[in-house]
Amino acid sequence: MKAQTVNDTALHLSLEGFEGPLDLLLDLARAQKVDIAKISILALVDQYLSVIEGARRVRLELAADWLVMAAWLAWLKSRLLLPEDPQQEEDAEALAGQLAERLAELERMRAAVQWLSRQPQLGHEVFERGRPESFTVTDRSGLATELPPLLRGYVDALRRAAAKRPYRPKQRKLWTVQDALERLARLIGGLPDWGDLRQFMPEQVLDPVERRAALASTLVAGLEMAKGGGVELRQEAAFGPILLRQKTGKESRHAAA
Amino acid sequence: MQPPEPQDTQDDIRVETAPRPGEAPVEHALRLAEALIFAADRPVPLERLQQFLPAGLRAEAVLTLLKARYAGRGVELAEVGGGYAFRTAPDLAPVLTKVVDAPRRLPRAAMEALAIVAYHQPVTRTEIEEIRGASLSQATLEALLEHGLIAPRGRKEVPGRPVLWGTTPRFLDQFGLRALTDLPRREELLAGESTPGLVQAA
Amino acid sequence: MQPPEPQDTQDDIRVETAPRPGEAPVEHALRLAEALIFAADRPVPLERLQQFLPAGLRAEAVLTLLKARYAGRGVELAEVGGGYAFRTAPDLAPVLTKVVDAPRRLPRAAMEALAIVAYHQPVTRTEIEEIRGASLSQATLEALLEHGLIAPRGRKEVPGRPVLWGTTPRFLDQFGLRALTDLPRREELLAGESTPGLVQAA
Repeated sequence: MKAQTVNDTALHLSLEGFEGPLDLLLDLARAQKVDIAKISILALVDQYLSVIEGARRVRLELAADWLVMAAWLAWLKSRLLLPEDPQQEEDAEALAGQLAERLAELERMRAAVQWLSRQPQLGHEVFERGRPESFTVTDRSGLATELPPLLRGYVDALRRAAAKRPYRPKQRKLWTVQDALERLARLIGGLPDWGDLRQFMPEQVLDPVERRAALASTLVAGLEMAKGGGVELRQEAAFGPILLRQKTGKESRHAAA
Repeated sequence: MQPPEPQDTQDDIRVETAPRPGEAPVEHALRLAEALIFAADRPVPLERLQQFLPAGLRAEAVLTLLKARYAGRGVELAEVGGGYAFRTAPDLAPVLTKVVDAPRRLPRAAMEALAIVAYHQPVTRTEIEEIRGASLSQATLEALLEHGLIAPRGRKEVPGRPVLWGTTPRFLDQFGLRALTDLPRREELLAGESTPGLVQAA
Repeated sequence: MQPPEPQDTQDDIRVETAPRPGEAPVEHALRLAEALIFAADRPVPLERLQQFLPAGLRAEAVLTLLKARYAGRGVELAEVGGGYAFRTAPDLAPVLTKVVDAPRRLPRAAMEALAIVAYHQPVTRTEIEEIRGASLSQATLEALLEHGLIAPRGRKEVPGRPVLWGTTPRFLDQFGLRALTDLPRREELLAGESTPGLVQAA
């Protein structure tokens, strides 16, 4: 690709194939001397500039980095040749030294590539085992358990079950008139005298609503029995206790409402 | 890393390498067979090896020698699935086997059923279903049994005499409990909840 | 059944097997090392082998013996980045490349970038470009990454915090190096290089 003959008099050098100014400079330097450390920067500058000039004659547009390098090298050359004072000459020499060192480092890296390329490379000169064996066994028999998920599961289950059940109001067990009649008939015989109607209510009923219902049923049952003449009822005052006793013979026959 | 063997395109190409200076042809063939079988990503058929051997050498003979050379070693030459491959000596494989524990988790249904058994034991399957408000699959029950987390605790004296289930010592062990009383009480779990159904369910 | 333990169960456990009847302990260790390294899909570190050996046996000694046993064979024991691995003998490559598809070789720009990373690591992309005097294409960088030859090594604490690149153990393995110190020293790369004093002949 690099069709070039580096010659001080006639340079037929194409920029094609060079990866940038440094690449070209290195190629020019290599042609100069075997030892990159001993190259002549001035000669190198001249060669570079003439290559660039030649290239510009063929092709007007050149990538900026080629021209930047050319301008910098021209400036460096002028400083090296015609220093205005000794301090400037020193600076120019330092810059030239840096350029030489950059070229030397690029050359070293190229040598490293050569060295690496000579190494037997895996997949090219040497091969690894094509079918490695795996001795890793995954044991999935164990059980990962923690308490929180267990408890959460329980609460979730209960909650979900609760959500599924339709809401039913608590069923009231109401003391019917029939219940009260039976209870009154059974208890009244054992009562010697007036007794409070509330005495005849079932003891096990504690709910206030159910108690009121039982009281009403017992009153209705009492009235019912009074109508048949079995008992008599009396109430001394409005909202006072309602009293009740078994009717005996022809005695008083007033009943409270 | 290696792309598939370009088998078909090269079956008819003979490539030979020369023995190194001072190397007997048989020794060279042995080395070649060894490297070829080592580097191949699948068992190497006899014919494939034969392709690379000089005309006078039979692949069978080379492989018999190679097999003998590896006999009793940590790696052995084995004939498998239509070809030859190196294989770790059977007595060493268990030593080299590395076991990586990857414990499973119980599925949600199993976890819920287990929790209900823990809190309501002894309990029948039907009772578990009533409490969960969902049916309990046989597989779920069997998973709990298989892991030794629940066990039968007699039968309930009702028609059909269903099995009663309870948790096992292994259950306590698995969940890091010393006793069932280490479990939080139901009221603690449901603190602040007054869903009427919950009271009934309990 | 074991309680959950999501870790490798053997990394810190010494596993030993008894030699087979009539087998010397060293012979047994050799077989083990052979099997372990043969089976592995990457170089086996010394410490990994040591885990499998009885207390009295040093892995280095076993490997030296094993290396001697495989010397000159079709498959050889190589010390590469990260440990020990079996590799085919380089002289057999012409045959093996017919059987095993070789990955494409790295282009020049990628090799240069790789060499620069190897010698200047940790190094930023810009620094690589400065040394090469040319820009580094994204494709080149990605090719190196894809081959697992380079890896990020933190960021440089300068504006923009560019990624720093370094080589991987795979790089060493790829080029048959035990360590980066196996590379020629920078000063040795240029034959006859003396102290870089510039001779400035006009």
